[in-house]
Amino acid sequence: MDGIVYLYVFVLAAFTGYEVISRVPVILHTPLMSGSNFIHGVVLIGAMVVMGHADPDSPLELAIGFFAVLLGAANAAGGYVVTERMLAMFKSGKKKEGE
Amino acid sequence: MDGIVYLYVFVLAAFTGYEVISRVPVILHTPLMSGSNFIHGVVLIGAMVVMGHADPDSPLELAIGFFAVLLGAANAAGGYVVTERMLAMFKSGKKKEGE
Amino acid sequence: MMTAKWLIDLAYVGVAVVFILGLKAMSSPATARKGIVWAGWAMIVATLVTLFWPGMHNFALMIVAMVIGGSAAWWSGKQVKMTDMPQMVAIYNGMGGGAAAAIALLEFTRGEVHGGMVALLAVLGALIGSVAFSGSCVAYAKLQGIMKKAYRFPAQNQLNIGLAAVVAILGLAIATADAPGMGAIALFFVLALALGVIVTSPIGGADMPVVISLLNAFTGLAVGFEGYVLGNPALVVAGIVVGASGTLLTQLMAKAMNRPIANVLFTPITGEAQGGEAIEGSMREMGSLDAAATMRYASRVIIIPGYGMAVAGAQHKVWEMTQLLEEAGVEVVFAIHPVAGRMPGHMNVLLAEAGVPYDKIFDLEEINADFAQADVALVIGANDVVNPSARTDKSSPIFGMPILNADMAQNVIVVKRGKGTGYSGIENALFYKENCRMLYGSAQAAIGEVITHVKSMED
Amino acid sequence: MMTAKWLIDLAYVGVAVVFILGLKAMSSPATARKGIVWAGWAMIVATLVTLFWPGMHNFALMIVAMVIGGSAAWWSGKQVKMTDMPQMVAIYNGMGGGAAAAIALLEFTRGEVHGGMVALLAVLGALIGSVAFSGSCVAYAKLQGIMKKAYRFPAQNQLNIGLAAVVAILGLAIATADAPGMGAIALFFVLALALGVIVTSPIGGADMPVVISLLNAFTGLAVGFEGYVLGNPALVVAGIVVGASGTLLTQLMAKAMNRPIANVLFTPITGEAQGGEAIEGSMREMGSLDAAATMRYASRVIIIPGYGMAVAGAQHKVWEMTQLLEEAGVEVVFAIHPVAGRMPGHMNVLLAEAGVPYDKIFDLEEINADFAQADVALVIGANDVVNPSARTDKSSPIFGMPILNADMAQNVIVVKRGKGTGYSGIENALFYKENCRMLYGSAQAAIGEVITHVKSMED
Ligand SMILES: NC(=O)c1ccc[n+]([C@@H]2O[C@H](COP(=O)([O-])OP(=O)(O)OC[C@H]3O[C@@H](n4cnc5c(N)ncnc54)[C@H](OP(=O)(O)O)[C@@H]3O)[C@@H](O)[C@H]2O)c1
Ligand SMILES: NC(=O)c1ccc[n+]([C@@H]2O[C@H](COP(=O)([O-])OP(=O)(O)OC[C@H]3O[C@@H](n4cnc5c(N)ncnc54)[C@H](OP(=O)(O)O)[C@@H]3O)[C@@H](O)[C@H]2O)c1
Repeated sequence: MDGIVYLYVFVLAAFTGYEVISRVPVILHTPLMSGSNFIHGVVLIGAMVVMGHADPDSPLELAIGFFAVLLGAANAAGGYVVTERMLAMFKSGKKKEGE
Repeated sequence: MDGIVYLYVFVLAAFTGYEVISRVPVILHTPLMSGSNFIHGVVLIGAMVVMGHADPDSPLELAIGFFAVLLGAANAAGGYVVTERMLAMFKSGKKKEGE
Repeated sequence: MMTAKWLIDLAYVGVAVVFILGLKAMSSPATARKGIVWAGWAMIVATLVTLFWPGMHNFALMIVAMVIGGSAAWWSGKQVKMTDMPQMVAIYNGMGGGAAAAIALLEFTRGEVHGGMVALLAVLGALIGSVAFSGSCVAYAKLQGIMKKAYRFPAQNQLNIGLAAVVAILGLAIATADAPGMGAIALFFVLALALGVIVTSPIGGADMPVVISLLNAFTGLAVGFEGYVLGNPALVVAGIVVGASGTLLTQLMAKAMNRPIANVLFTPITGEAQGGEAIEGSMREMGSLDAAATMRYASRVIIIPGYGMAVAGAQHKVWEMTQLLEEAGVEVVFAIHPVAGRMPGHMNVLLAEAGVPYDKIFDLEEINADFAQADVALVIGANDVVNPSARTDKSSPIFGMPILNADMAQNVIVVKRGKGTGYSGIENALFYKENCRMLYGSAQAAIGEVITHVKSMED
Repeated sequence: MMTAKWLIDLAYVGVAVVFILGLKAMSSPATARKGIVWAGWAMIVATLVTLFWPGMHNFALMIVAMVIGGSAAWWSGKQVKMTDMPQMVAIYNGMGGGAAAAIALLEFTRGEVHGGMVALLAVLGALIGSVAFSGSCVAYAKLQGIMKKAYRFPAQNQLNIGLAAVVAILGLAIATADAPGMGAIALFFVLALALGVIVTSPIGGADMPVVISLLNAFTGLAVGFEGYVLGNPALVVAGIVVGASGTLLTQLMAKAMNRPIANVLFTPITGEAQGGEAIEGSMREMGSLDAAATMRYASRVIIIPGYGMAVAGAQHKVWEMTQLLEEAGVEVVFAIHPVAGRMPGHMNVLLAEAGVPYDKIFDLEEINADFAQADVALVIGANDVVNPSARTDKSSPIFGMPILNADMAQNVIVVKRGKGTGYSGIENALFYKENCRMLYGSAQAAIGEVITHVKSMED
């Protein structure tokens, strides 16, 4: 039963992603690409959970977990920084003209 | 755990409903109202399941189940007919002009 | 048998997807009909696979119920006149709410729900579904003219809130009880039904479309909650999608009418005029011959239909006149205000029924700039939606509502029966303007005369 | 401790909602920045509450990993030049894919997944994540200039398909095995990584943005699948939303480039010219003084930036020139082709960086009708996007791609270094037209000269 509910989550999430993105203008496609890149950086929390349950006495498990958390954190932090930098550059001319 | 997954289904479904409807032009609001009315006619399948599990020896349970199925079927059938009738009337002038 | 259940679950996923795609297809008149047809097939599939749900019995009775309910609704849906659509939608919607409530009642009767989230949502769904059921019946009765008066208790709002509180507390008790007694359950349902009745009774017929839309959203929520109780995510998805979209639709309608939802529910319009500045000057009449000539020799006419055209059922005559004028070389288009008539998209449905192609129909934003270039603005049974007071008179109840700029046309011709006010009950400054002439008569008759005269002018 | 878990789950729901709203806010430049900031806060909340997940240890090492990974990425993200954005996005994306793959690897190592849907999705996520990881590294290396050549094996496509089949079969074996051996698991990951490398290696740098977008969608899917394995619906929602939106974005890009995704992956552009009719006539040169005068005394100039402006980093100079011309009373606007440059929205980002307000920037549909009224169309380092062969020459590889109608302007001035072709490697008929003049030079230098001359003309 649980599996089926997850299937609904999959389907609805896919639909939501599709709907949200189909409204984004071309001008924002690059920031959008890096923004959605940032969103999947939430893999970090998954990495934290598996690392948190790794056997503290197994160097192999710890190493893989460490690697996962490191990569996840890099995905999240890097995705955020570049997206924010790009979007900060988009300004409307309205204010400028008022100067 | 199951409850939480259902919460995601709730949230995503609400989001989907909102997104889908926010694109419908005013001209179609009445058919949309009756169309979404039709969609919740799927309550019929819920009614069928509860009636199917009602105790065949309990007239009360059977009566309530009967009532639920009857109403659900009416919702679905009626919603469909009026929506389809309304939408069938919307025609583009393009074809007409070609005549 | 377990395999069958999995297949059914999968089929339901497909059904839910098709429902969403069907609703999505309704975002354009070109695809809308396809959308409802898909959704219809999905509903049939859902019904058929449900027959294979493991461990079911009572099939004979079930099928009898389906046939009776389905065919009665089908037949009445085929018969109903376009102008009676709102009450028909109301009654079907009420049935959905009733079904959701009945599901909850049966589950409680069988003692299948107790404690936790499941019981809470079962009760909530039952409450909302019952209110939607009885409220929709009242809405139907009002619009159908069965229930003519708006019944108001003294201290109506306090009564509503009090009853709602009682029902809520009783519901909470049932949801948390280990084995709720049948007496409490029965009382709960009766009070919930009563709540639906007393909340909707004082609301005037004109506010009803908003209420129907709200009750539609309610039924969606009730279905969604019962879907959770039954562990059926397809019901959850369909119900919540409708709940969300219905809520949005209700808001859009209320906004377009310039009337917050809270006002619709708690301070119904009573019928007395409500302020607005007095207007000086007089209305000028015009005969149907003059009206016909003015339009026949114009180059651009914009028609603004309103509620009066709907009650008169004059849309076919209007389209006949339009075609005559077009044959004579006049450019004729329709301007539709978002809240013209008594339900959203009301005018569009009626004009579509008469056969007016939808690319001749423009909405407020598209056409408002064009009135200045029009020779004639022909207002047929519309009033509030062309009232210029909305632009200037702060004391007017419709102040701030965007209106169609009929007054900017060269000539304005207004077809109505007399000096009756519109839905908001206020005077209309447009009718007193220099460039405005009144063509008195019921829309059907008045336009009929115009048609005769236009025909006689053909050379 | 069970209570804590419920609170964490609820917080995750909120995080997922904020992520979606954040993406939604990106549909307009006015709200986009707010959107990413919200999403950033949601990410912080998600990270913090996860520290309270019941039964976790290894915190010290975990925080070290977070600090190293996070701060390195933060620092490099702050440093990177705007023109190097695509490879930076690629590498961050690869890391997400790597994290998803590592999660799967750890779960397999600990023997926590076996059989059924969970194992299948764990393997699928591992495969997709690994491909995204190694593929993104290749994309980074290419765009960064570390890996210069496009490596092609003989029978490349067969090799790709063969390796993919081997990995898939191995994966299926692991997913269905009761206790898969570590050897098989290790081999699976190595082959999956190799697959990512050999699929992306032959693809040219110019096709890379499409590949990056596709790999971004891949990572999303991988994260979503691992989310299911971990029983974490927030990961599922975020991952699948990105998977779907990334897929759509990839399609939009491929379509705008007139190059089906399959072609990008399986028949990479090799660099040789690919057909197209020969063009007769000659190009006419123009000096920077003439160019300056033509624009200074024009009343309407439309600037078309392209890839050449990006590599030259000339956007600041272009904006300086624009402001000078505007002070002199010339109306200057920018026309952006959807695939100008090498990534979607590339030109918009660069112009935004230089400070050009986005209401001076128009896209193809908005502006194409205006070229006929323009005195000057100034093409800066653009080529394919103004090639009129796309309209007429069926043999051209860009036939059918909508182009900017620069050729319809009174005068066309083209800034480029020489006779180099654009991305598609074909001749451009525009450069041979009667009304077209070439201003040779690197964009930065050429526009710099124009600025000097315009300044000297000021009176
Ligand atoms: N669309 C919606 O969703 C919705 C829902 C609820 C309420 N409303 C409200 O309804 C109003 C709609 O405005 P509207 O301009 O369409 O209509 P209106 O303001 O209600 O005016 C209708 C006019 O039609 C005339 N009329 C009535 N019967 C007629 C007949 N047989 N032949 C010719 N004329 C006739 C009436 O004048 P005589 O009596 O002199 O003939 C009346 O002035 C707005 O105030 C809106 O807020 C709309
Ligand atoms: N936007 C995307 O998402 C994307 C992704 C992948 C591929 N593409 C493809 O990329 C192409 C984009 O078209 P485009 O018109 O922007 O560019 P283009 O067709 O690639 O042409 C660029 C031109 O810039 C000139 N140039 C190079 N360096 C220069 C410099 N330093 N100063 C001045 N000029 C310079 C080159 O000529 P010289 O060598 O003579 O200077 C070349 O003709 C399309 O074919 C598109 O399909 C786009």
